[in-house]
Amino acid sequence: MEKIQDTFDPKPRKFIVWLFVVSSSIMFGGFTSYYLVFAASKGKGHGLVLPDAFIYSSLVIIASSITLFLAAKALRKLNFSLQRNLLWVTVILAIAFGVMQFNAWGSMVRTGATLVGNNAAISFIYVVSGMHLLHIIAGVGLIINALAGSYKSLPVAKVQYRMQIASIFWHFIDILWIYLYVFLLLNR
Amino acid sequence: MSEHTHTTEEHGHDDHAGLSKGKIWKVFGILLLITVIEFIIALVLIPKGYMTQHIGNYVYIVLTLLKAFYIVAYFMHLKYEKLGLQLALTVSFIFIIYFIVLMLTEGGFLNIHMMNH
Amino acid sequence: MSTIALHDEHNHDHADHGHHKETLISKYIFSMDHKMIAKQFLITGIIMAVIAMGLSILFRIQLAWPDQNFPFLETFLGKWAEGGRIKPDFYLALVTIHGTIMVFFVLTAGLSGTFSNLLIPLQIGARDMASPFLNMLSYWFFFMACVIMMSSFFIQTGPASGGWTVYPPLSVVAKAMPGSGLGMTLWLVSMVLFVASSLMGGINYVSTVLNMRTKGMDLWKMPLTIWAFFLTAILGILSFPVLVAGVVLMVFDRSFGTSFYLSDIVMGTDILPNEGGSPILWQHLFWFLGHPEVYIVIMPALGISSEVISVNSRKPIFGYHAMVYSLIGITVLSFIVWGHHMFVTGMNPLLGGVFMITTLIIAVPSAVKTFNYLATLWRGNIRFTPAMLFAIGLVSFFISGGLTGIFLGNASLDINLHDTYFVVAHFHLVMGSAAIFGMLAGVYHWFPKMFGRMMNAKLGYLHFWLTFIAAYLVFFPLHFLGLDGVPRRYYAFTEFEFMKKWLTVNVFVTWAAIMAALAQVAFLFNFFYSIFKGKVSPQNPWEANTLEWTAPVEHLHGNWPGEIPTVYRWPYDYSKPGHDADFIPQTVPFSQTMSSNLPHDFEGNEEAEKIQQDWELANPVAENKG
Amino acid sequence: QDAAGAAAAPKVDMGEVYKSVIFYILVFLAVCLFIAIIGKAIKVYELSREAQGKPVGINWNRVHASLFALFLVIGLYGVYWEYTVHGSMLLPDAASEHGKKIDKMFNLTLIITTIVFVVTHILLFGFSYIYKYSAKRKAYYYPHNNTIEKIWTIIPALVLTVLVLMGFLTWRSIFFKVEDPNHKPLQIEVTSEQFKWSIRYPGADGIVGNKNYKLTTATNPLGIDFKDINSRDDEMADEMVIPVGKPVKLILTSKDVIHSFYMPHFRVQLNTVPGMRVFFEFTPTKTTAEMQQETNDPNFKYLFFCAKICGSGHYNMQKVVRVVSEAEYKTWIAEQKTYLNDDLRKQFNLPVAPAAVKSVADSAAKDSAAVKTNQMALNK
Ligand code: HEA
Ligand code: HEA
Ligand code: CUA
Ligand SMILES: [Cu+2]
Repeated sequence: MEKIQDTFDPKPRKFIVWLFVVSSSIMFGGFTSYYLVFAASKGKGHGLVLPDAFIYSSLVIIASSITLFLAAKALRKLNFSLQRNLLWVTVILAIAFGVMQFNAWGSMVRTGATLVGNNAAISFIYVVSGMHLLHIIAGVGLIINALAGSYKSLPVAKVQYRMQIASIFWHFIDILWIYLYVFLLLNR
Repeated sequence: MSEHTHTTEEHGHDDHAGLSKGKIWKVFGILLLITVIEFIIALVLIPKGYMTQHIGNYVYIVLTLLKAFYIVAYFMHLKYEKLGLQLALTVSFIFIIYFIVLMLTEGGFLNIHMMNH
Repeated sequence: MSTIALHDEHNHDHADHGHHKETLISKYIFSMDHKMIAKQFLITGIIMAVIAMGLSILFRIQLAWPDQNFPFLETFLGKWAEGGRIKPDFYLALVTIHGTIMVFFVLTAGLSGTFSNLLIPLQIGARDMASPFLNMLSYWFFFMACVIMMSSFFIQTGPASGGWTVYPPLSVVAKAMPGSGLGMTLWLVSMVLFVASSLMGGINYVSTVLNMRTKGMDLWKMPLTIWAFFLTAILGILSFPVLVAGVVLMVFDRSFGTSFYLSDIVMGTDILPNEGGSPILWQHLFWFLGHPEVYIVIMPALGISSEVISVNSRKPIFGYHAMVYSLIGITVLSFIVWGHHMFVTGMNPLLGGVFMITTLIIAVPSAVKTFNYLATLWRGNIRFTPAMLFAIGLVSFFISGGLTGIFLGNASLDINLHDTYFVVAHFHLVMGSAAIFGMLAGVYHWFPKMFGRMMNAKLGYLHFWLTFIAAYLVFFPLHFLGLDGVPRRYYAFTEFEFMKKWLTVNVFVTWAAIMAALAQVAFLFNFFYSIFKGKVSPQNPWEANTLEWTAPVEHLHGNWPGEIPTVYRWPYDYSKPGHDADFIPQTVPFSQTMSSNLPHDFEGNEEAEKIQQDWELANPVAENKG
Repeated sequence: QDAAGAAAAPKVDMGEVYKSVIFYILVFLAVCLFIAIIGKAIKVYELSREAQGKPVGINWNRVHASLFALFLVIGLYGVYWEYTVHGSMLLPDAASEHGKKIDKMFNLTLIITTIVFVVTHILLFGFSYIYKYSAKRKAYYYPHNNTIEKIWTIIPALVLTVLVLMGFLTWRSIFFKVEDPNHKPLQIEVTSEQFKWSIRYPGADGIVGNKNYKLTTATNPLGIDFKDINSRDDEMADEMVIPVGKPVKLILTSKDVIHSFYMPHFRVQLNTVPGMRVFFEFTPTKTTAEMQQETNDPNFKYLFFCAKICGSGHYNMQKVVRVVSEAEYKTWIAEQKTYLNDDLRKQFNLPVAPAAVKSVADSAAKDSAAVKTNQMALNK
């Protein structure tokens, strides 16, 4: 009975992340279907011109996806220092994204489109962007986890595994945000 | 255990078959053709009154679905994926359409029955 | 001591378990071993079941004797039963918490949590779950959810009392009833934790089933239990998040003053500012989860009973493929029928028609399952172990309750049946009885696997017969109340002349319920006594084929000492002609059972067929099998 | 589990309470003891059989098989008993046109399900009895039979198709009525609130006027908008009186939470939802007097009540419905007061003297408008 000790198999765990992505999408599916029925029942949606900050934050989050992609590429070439630097950039971009979301909320509040009001479609913008921001926080956690793995010089397989789950999740929330933004744009 | 169901295990090998250069161009041509037809409808048929806007909308939807099918099937490789995945994606796609139709009908109903001020 | 010996040499397939030292805490409390987590789920589930059952007895007492005082109620309910009579608000709280606990904590966490955790790794041949850590987290979230839910009994305004479906505005507007204050907040918090727990569990189960099966265990060799748990988990992953979406919006309505579900509300003369939302939207979001939820509740029970019936009839389950396809059919269909709870709630009647069609279609896969169970019993050699008794009970309840579902599924009949006791009777038969029986069958069947000891069979018999009879006595008559137009969630039937004739029935039902509850004492005693004092179990007490019985009785981290066994055949080769024993475990290769192999066993593998033919030519005796 | 308020219970004589509780516990313990003794006796019996080398004492498989057979017989009788005894205590036949269709549908479903119920249970318990364990027999290895499986997929599917089709037609005939402009239904608005109902009759113009919840005050509890001419002649009523044989269109709304307007004798139920107006149209076919004769109960009353959980008073939200002849209805409705009273007139800046009676042409125009809105509503 020989030790098969560390045949580290990341596949089932990566699959777990995918399943989480699925269930998360379903949750946002639930939100958007609420919105669809609500808007149809009113004959109109939120009726706002979305704040510009949302455009910038979308650009930022796309950029962060790109840096993360490059980081993964660097890791594949075993260039750890480049990977770390790119991950740090990603984290900074993520934080910038969060700041911009707050900014966007601020400018919405200034135009009078507040969270509490009798247009649930406007409240909805706050709720979905807020729930998305929670995902961003979780995503940053995963990136930091990948960073930590890289610094701790774990076995390469594990560093790569951490990197992979961070990537899966981060690209997902990137796409998710684009989806939400386009959805809100289209369903004015 | 009669119906021998190997669907889950086999078909792995033709995963990467197909999608030669020629095929790509062919699919691209089809997509282009559909787009051209759409443009013709939008720019010629409807303004000239050969087709009403109403029917036009339906034709659009059908053509777009067709396009989506080609894109998903060939460019996104679904045509070469396992049967299970194909089924799952098709079923979810049908479901999503079904749900959207349901939601819009329900929204329309609420629109009439809610007291709007 | 053999445990220790085995422990040292067993190998880890998974990482993150470098350290071995097991302290008391890491073994019994923050355990990451799926078997221990299963036990934790089971025992928590049983405790919650007992609590919820107690609640049901309390409100049954109120229903049976609405104008009688029971001073002892005041003794331990205090201000909620002043003068020994339960107050209307508290009655509703009891019903709400009873429903919530039973559906979510007992039959979702308790049933799926226990048996998915125990059986998925053991029956597919894996060392543990895909992520043992997530698995542990799943239990502790569930535990916290239970604690928070129970804590609402100790607050001033009492627990949530808007029904387990918590329809707004009742549950959102704090002024609408006392339970909609803090109690409802706790309910929502508990629910969020619970959903998180279910999702972590479900994701883990799906990933494990898809990725960690042992050699030879292809999908069509999995026992039906695994199929059921797998599809249940998928159902959960796809529907629970929608509830989260709904709950988040509800939290915003309650705590921040948004108007997602509220519009045009006047409490007395107090005009609320909310405008534009619709309570119907909550109902859609809730039932989009809520309906799949009822199948989340029944499918594991159906899986368990398939296994138990097959083992104890000493016969392969009839129509294995049909059983799987019908489970898949139920899974898929269950997403498109949620509106049958909303036929008369102000939903578009057009959709009512659509939902009626989809709802009644579900009866077809259910019919296939039912008839396949019957066909499995036919010409079997039935051993009535306690588990088998409960499985047969399940089939009976599932038929009875399912058939009443056919009435409700018919939108035009539902007009008069909606929210009456007919609905109560329906779902207690199919959920409160069938699913609970499935769970009990599972406990009796896999107790030896969980605790290494046997439960006392005779107490099991007593438990079964009392519960079986009492459950029918409780729930069958309730249909007739519903047909007479008696609504559910009524505190007392005394205000209506026409309901008074049902009071005697109510008394009868309550006595039957008390009998059912007391019968559970036999179970509880048996369960806890046997954990410590039961007869030590042999390795394969039921002579079953599935993989878990090839693992040693002693629990070890990693399940099997040495290599995980390879699987060669489906799990249902019972009483195969030509074989001397009446069962052939999945781990026995066909080469060892030449005398009993059938052509289709080889699934078109020509080489194997050839070998078999040669063997049969050489051993002509084997021909007279059949 | 609720020790919370236990302290606040001084009045009752606790001694008595404890005594009775202890008594019941003792009874229960005695029963347990009895069961334990029986259990031991069985065990001793079995052990002694074993010691004598005879086959094991009790053949439990046979016991359970017989019990199942017994359960089948007694159970089927019990079902029969329930159908006849409790079945005779149910609602009388439907008192509305669409209700008769529902009853027909119900009976069809009942027949089909009863047949399925009886047959499957005979098979289930019958097989359990016949095929109980025997050491001499081996079970029949029979893993599948595609033909049989197809048959029992297709037959239920066919039966259900019948049920679906008939149910669908019934449903459609209830909720998608084609309105006959010459036979306009009587509009009645019902508003629910915790825990009572308010009924509003349309008055002479046949239209119930607008409402706006923002207008709700103590004097105008329904928030009726009296700026709307149609509201001014709306009448209030303590009970719902409707003429037999004439279609009634209920307009259901709610002030606070969801309630359900449930009128079982007419097979009518629809939730009342705040912020929404929903409609249910039905035609009563039996007057209260006829029903009193039919049920042999001189006190018989039609009721409507609340079927959706709505708070502590949910169990007592009822109102009487009286179905009367056309003539009786006319005299009754003439006696009802309007919602608009002098206080409200002042509030809405209306002249305190009764408003001039509208011209005939005016009301006719209103009527056709009403028909139009109805149709729109029914179209979807
Ligand atoms: C385990 C849980 C469970 C299961 C399995 C089911 C199964 C079914 N349920 Fe039930 N249901 C609930 C739990 C469950 N239900 C709960 C909890 C509620 C109430 C929630 C609340 O409001 O609080 C509810 C409420 C409910 C309603 C809403 C009632 C109302 O509020 O007005 C409806 C309406 O359509 C319905 C229908 C059905 C149907 C058609 C099935 C079918 O799946 C049944 C299929 C099975 C069979 C039909 C029997 C076997 C088949 C045969 C023997 C074949 C031959 C049969 C024929 C040819 C007819 N259920
Ligand atoms: C699984 C679900 C379940 C179960 C088991 C039960 C069990 C019981 N239920 Fe309950 N009930 C619900 C789910 C359930 N109920 C729901 C969802 C509602 C709706 C709530 C709402 O309206 O919001 C409801 C409502 C409800 C009502 C309607 C109240 C009303 O509308 O006013 C009534 C009335 O009699 C009732 C009675 C009972 C009784 C007497 C029992 C039992 O006491 C019957 C006797 C006991 C048993 C048959 C065995 C129990 C088994 C164990 C304790 C062992 C557990 C074993 C393991 C964990 C291995 N229940
Ligand atoms: Cu009003 Cu229940
Ligand atoms: Cu349902």
